[in-house]
Amino acid sequence: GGAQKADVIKVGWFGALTGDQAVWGNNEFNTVKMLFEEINAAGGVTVAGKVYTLEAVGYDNKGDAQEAVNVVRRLTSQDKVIAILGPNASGNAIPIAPILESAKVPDIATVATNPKVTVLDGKVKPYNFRVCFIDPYQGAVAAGYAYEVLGSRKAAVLYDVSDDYSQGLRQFFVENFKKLGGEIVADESFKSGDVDFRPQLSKIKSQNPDIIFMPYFFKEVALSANQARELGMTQVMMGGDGWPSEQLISMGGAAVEGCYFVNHLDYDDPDVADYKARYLKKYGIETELNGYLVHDAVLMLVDALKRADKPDGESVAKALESTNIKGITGKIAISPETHNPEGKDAAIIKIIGGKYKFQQKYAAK
Amino acid sequence: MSSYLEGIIMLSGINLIAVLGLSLLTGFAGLFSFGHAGFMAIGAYSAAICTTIFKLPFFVGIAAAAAAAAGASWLIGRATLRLKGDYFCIATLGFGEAIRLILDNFQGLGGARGWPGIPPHTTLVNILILDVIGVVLLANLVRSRHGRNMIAVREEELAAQVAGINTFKYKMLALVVSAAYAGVAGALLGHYMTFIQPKMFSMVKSTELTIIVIFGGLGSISGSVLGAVVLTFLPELLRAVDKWRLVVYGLAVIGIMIGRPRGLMGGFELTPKSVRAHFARLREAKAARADQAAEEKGGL
Amino acid sequence: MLNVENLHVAYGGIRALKGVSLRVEEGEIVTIIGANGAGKSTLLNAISGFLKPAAGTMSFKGKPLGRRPDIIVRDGICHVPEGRLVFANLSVENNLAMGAYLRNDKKAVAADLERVYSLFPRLAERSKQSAGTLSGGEQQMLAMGRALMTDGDLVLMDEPSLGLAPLLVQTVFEIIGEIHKLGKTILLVEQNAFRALSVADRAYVLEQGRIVKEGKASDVAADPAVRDSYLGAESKAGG
Amino acid sequence: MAQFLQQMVNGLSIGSVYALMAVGYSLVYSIMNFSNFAHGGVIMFGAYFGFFAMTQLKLPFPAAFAVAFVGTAVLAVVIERIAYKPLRERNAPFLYFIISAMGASIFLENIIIATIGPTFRTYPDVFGRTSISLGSVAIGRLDLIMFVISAVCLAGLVLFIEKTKIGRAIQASAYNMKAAALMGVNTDRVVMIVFALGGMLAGIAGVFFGMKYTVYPQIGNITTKSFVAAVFGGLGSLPGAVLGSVLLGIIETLVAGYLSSQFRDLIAFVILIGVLVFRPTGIMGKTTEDKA
Amino acid sequence: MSDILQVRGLTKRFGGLAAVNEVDFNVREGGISGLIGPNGAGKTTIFNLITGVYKVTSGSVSFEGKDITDTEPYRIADIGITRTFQNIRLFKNLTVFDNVLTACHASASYNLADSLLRLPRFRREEKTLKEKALELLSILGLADRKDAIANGLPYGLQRRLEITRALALDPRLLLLDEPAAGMNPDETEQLMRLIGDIRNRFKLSVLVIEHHMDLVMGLCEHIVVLNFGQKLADGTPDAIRGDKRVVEAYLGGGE
Ligand SMILES: Nc1ncnc2c1ncn2[C@@H]1O[C@H](COP(=O)(O)OP(=O)(O)OP(=O)(O)O)[C@@H](O)[C@H]1O
Ligand SMILES: Nc1ncnc2c1ncn2[C@@H]1O[C@H](COP(=O)(O)OP(=O)(O)OP(=O)(O)O)[C@@H](O)[C@H]1O
Ligand SMILES: [Mg+2]
Ligand SMILES: [Mg+2]
Repeated sequence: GGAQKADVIKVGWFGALTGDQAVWGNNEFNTVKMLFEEINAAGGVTVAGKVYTLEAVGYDNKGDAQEAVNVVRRLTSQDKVIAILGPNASGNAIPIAPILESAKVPDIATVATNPKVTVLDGKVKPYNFRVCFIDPYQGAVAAGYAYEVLGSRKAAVLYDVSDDYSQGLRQFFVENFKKLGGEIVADESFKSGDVDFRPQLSKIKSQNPDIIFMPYFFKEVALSANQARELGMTQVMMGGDGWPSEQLISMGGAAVEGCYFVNHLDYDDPDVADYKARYLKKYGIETELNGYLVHDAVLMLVDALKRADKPDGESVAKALESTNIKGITGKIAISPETHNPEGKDAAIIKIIGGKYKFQQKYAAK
Repeated sequence: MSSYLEGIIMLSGINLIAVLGLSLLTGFAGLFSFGHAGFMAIGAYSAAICTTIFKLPFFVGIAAAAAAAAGASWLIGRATLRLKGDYFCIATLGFGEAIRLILDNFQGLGGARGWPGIPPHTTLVNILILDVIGVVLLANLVRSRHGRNMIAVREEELAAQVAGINTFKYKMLALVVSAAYAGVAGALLGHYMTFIQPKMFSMVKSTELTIIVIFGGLGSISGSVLGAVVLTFLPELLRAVDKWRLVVYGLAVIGIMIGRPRGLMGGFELTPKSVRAHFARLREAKAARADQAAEEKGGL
Repeated sequence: MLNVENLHVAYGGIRALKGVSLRVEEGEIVTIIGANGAGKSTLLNAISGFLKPAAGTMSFKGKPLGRRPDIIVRDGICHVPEGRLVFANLSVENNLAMGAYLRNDKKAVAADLERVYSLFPRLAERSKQSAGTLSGGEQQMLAMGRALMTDGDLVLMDEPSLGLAPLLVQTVFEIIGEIHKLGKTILLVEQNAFRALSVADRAYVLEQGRIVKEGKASDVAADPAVRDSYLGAESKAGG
Repeated sequence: MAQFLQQMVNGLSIGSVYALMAVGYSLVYSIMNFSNFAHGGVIMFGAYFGFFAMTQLKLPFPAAFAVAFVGTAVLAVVIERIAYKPLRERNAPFLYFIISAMGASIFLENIIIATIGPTFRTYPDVFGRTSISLGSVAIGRLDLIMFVISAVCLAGLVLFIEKTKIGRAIQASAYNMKAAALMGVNTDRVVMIVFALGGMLAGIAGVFFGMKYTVYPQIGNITTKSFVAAVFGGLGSLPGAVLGSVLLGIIETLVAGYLSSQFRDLIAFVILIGVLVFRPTGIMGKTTEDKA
Repeated sequence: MSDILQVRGLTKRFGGLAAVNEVDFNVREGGISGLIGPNGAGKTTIFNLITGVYKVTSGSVSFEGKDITDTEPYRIADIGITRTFQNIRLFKNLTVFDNVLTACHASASYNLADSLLRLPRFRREEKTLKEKALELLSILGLADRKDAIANGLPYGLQRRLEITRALALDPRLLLLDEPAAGMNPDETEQLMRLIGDIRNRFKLSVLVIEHHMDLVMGLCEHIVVLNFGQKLADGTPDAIRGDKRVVEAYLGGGE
């Protein structure tokens, strides 16, 4: 064979492969590996006229911030990656900024929704990007949909006080719901790792809200929904992008029937369905939400590579600033001021008959 | 030096300071704490307040961290030091979780979402300087009457009391000093990460510190040093095995406990004098064995 | 009945027994005397399986001695340890019941319990008290009583008179006599050498891990060297 | 009032989960005198054993239940042999046991993640999710069953320990292994029995936990709470472990329901310290003066 | 001669049991007194009450005229009373030297800063402490064992070490709980001489619990006899030996 061996571009990934966030980490890394294989099989990526194949270097950080710093130091100085995908937790994405900056390697966070991941004290961090929308936006969408579309006036909130994501969403939901004229009748919390929510739910029940906002991940959602139903509560429940998972349906069953959540994408979209099927075929398990987002992060990266002057971190970061593509999670147009995908519509999903049914795109005002 | 290697060395240096403190408490005074990450959290947040909000120099932040952690430990010690063994252990565990819960709820300092933008004051140099100071002070302490009194409390509390040692006072001293060390470590960690979040100071962190102390060898400062370095590097070396990493780590912990009766350096202190004495002992033991073998043969 | 040949035991580098040989015949009372740290307790602990000998052989009733303490007890050797080791968390009653752990005939056990209580009325008074709060002497009585309950053939006693009031020391030696009359063989370690030699048939003198003398108890008691270093004022006053 | 009654029911239900975990933990503590942090890992395995027995082997619930607790009994004994026995044989201080136990617990959790993955799994429905309503108070059916099972386990265990010969040997060995061996007790076997019993209780706890909530590798973490409960009730005392668990469950519930769910654990902790200050050995722990 | 220790109406109950019941006695300054009685009579309990290890149910203890009832154990040592234990309680894993050195702590006054920074005062006083520990060890004949681990010492030497440790605190009253237990008559005799020497050399008062009558009768100037928690008799050795009740309850007819 005379096929010339293409040069390799190393791309880092990190997230939790162990610890309680492991479900999401494994899903992301699997997706990255699958997409890279597909890209390489299709001939690789052309950067500045030269063809390269992609290689993923991934490490586990247990979801731990300190390990995130170690891993990023390793990826940048040891493995010499030109870009990093992940992590999914804001608390892991924030402390790596100074290292990215000194190594001049961009990072595209997946589900890190805290505004401070990319912007701090009004200044954008030059090497931090993300593919998801941010908490204030998601909180505003949820509050707006609950108040205006579902007509709820009295809302109760149950959130995870020790989780940054949950606390952030709660804050922006509460602020926006009040601004719209609604009332928060109960504002209860639990702590990561808790499995029993009946004390809080009983209290919520006694306040008789129209809707319960549950901004946390599907395991707790399923458990708390089941317990609420056991307590005889019939309220509509609503949540954020921590909800969608096949496991929510299998664990929550009837309890989550008729509930709503804010999502990044519409599952019935053909592109989404295609990726979903590929993943299931390759790994034998369903993908999670993180898979969709890291999928688009890969698209962002590949697009930036194609437009970059050189296959190095600095050029890729520059190209990323002018990203404007369509991913499976919607239109992704990165703003150079915030490094966030601006104007990304949120999708409202309702659970009907154990299926995720797209309701409408909803943009907060 | 690659930034990666430098990072790990810095982290082991930071861990070392916390471990030294815990080593005083557990290894020398015989008290077992599950809440040391709580003291680190207090240190990290106090130092960050000084440097980020009040724009004070770093060393002021470090001093404040030590003082705040020490103060908190004094309060908690007042309430719980009379408890024994596992009861004290539970109290410290509760304390660590309580600190975290307070910080989670305290939105002024970022709550659970964390506090970014802390100036990157921690450097390899200031870590190493503090490490050396930490080791020297601790070594001086344990080889003074104060340190000996702590050891006596660990060995036999009742006898210590009857020997005129105010056991409560010395347990308190050990707790306060060890909390101050943890506070300093917290301050360094915060200014190394430039970001602090209550999650970083979970019970897992506390148990990690305890594992290091015992892994290194109870009552041995050099053991703690070695333990901090080995156990900070070990997970990094295991990166290649991916998700099997913690499986191996768990096995390594069991392995050392059953394989090395007193931890890596248990009861042994690495000083020139001790090394010489150790070799002398080895020679003696060899001679004694030969002696015995000869006699057993003769007896048959 | 018991045969020990060339036994060596060491604690790490410290050699406590350096080639001890001894034998105990059925029905005898044999005593071992020796200074503090001579290795007497070490010898008994090795016989009852708590210490692994570095070298040497031991046999009991013609068969090699078992490996584990519980097997050795089953074979019929019971041990009243130095320092009593009563079960502090159990009541006196349950301590005695533990003594009969291996026995199944309830009647005989009940009869033995009666006998223990009549030998030590104090134990009967305190049968419900937890053993940890007994006075030192009471604990010693309990340890003896508990050993009687095991119904072994050979009783190893490690300083049974330790810490007992004079009156009780007397009682203890009477009890040793009674146990002996019940047909048990006794290997007795005592500091109170004078007393021990007066009840024993034969004696060994242990010095720094070696047997330096053995013989009939009365001969050993008469040995001037032994009188000098082990029998002290009592013998001088008595002799 | 209705809410109060409901909260008491909630508290009892949470308490009985803690209790089921705490009893096994406390049993091992009472004989080995160290906190067996691997207990949580064994509970987690119990949940998986039961789950796979039902879903993969398609066993009916009672058989799956048996598979789970026999499996965990064996697992607990194996852990003892590997991680503790060598320490026991050289009389290592209790700290070594604790660290070895932590190692084992890290191992158990991560071996699951590395082999069968971190996904959450849901038990097939056995007892039904509906609850029994008494007025406006809802009582979970599973809760009732769990409550009964915990009570039966505890009563059985107490009888076993107090009334049988082996039970007495267990107590004796708990105090002093050497002295117990002098009575002809095979202490190795006693330890094995204790770990097997502790493992069985862990298996039972695991299956119920899995049915009530869900099955995932971090189940073990929740045992921290039962550890707290056991200490609160008085370490080494089985009734204490149960009482402590139920009280902790109720306190947590009432704090969350009436004071502040944000500070639930903080307030529960303050109450706990308050109790320990007045009763330094927990509620049912023995408060004897150290005999000097 | 005045009394260094006065015990008045001392009572200790454990549940229903009065382990010590309304006991009165004095210990003479500079003398060696004995406390004897059958097993379980309450002797050790009295030591525990004097040294603050147990809380008194009722009654009082005064030392050199000052009331010290229910003082914390560590304060008792400061005040000038130290003791040994019936079940030896050494710092088992430390060397003989460190056992004694630890107990010398009260003879130094350097503070925490001095020790952390090794200031001159630390060096000076630490040197004196070490000299003091060595001196004590050689007086008590343990100097050649100073680097041995306490736990591995033979029983007799462990007892001796406990006494040395108690002496390191410069007590004015030394309480010994069965110091001769487990010693053979010869060793007991040596111990007797040692106790006498210590009393003379350190000018202290001694209260000793013993069951070895040779020791008690040969050494003590004054003896208190307890029985069932109550004082049975009190007097010189000869008086005690002749007391019918004591013979009956404790000494036994044969002696
Ligand atoms: N656990 C141990 N570790 C180290 N050395 C020990 C240990 N136990 C005993 N020894 C040493 O072994 C030797 C023999 O001790 P052993 O207890 O057998 O003596 P003994 O004759 O019973 O004395 P005693 O009259 O004091 O009971 C002593 O020198 C003692 O110091
Ligand atoms: N902590 C305690 N709890 C309950 N009872 C106790 C406690 N301490 C001692 N006793 C009881 O008090 C009585 C006196 O005990 P003490 O130890 O003072 O006896 P003693 O005179 O020293 O006897 P010995 O000569 O045997 O050591 C005994 O009956 C003992 O059982
Ligand atoms: Mg002995
Ligand atoms: Mg006594």
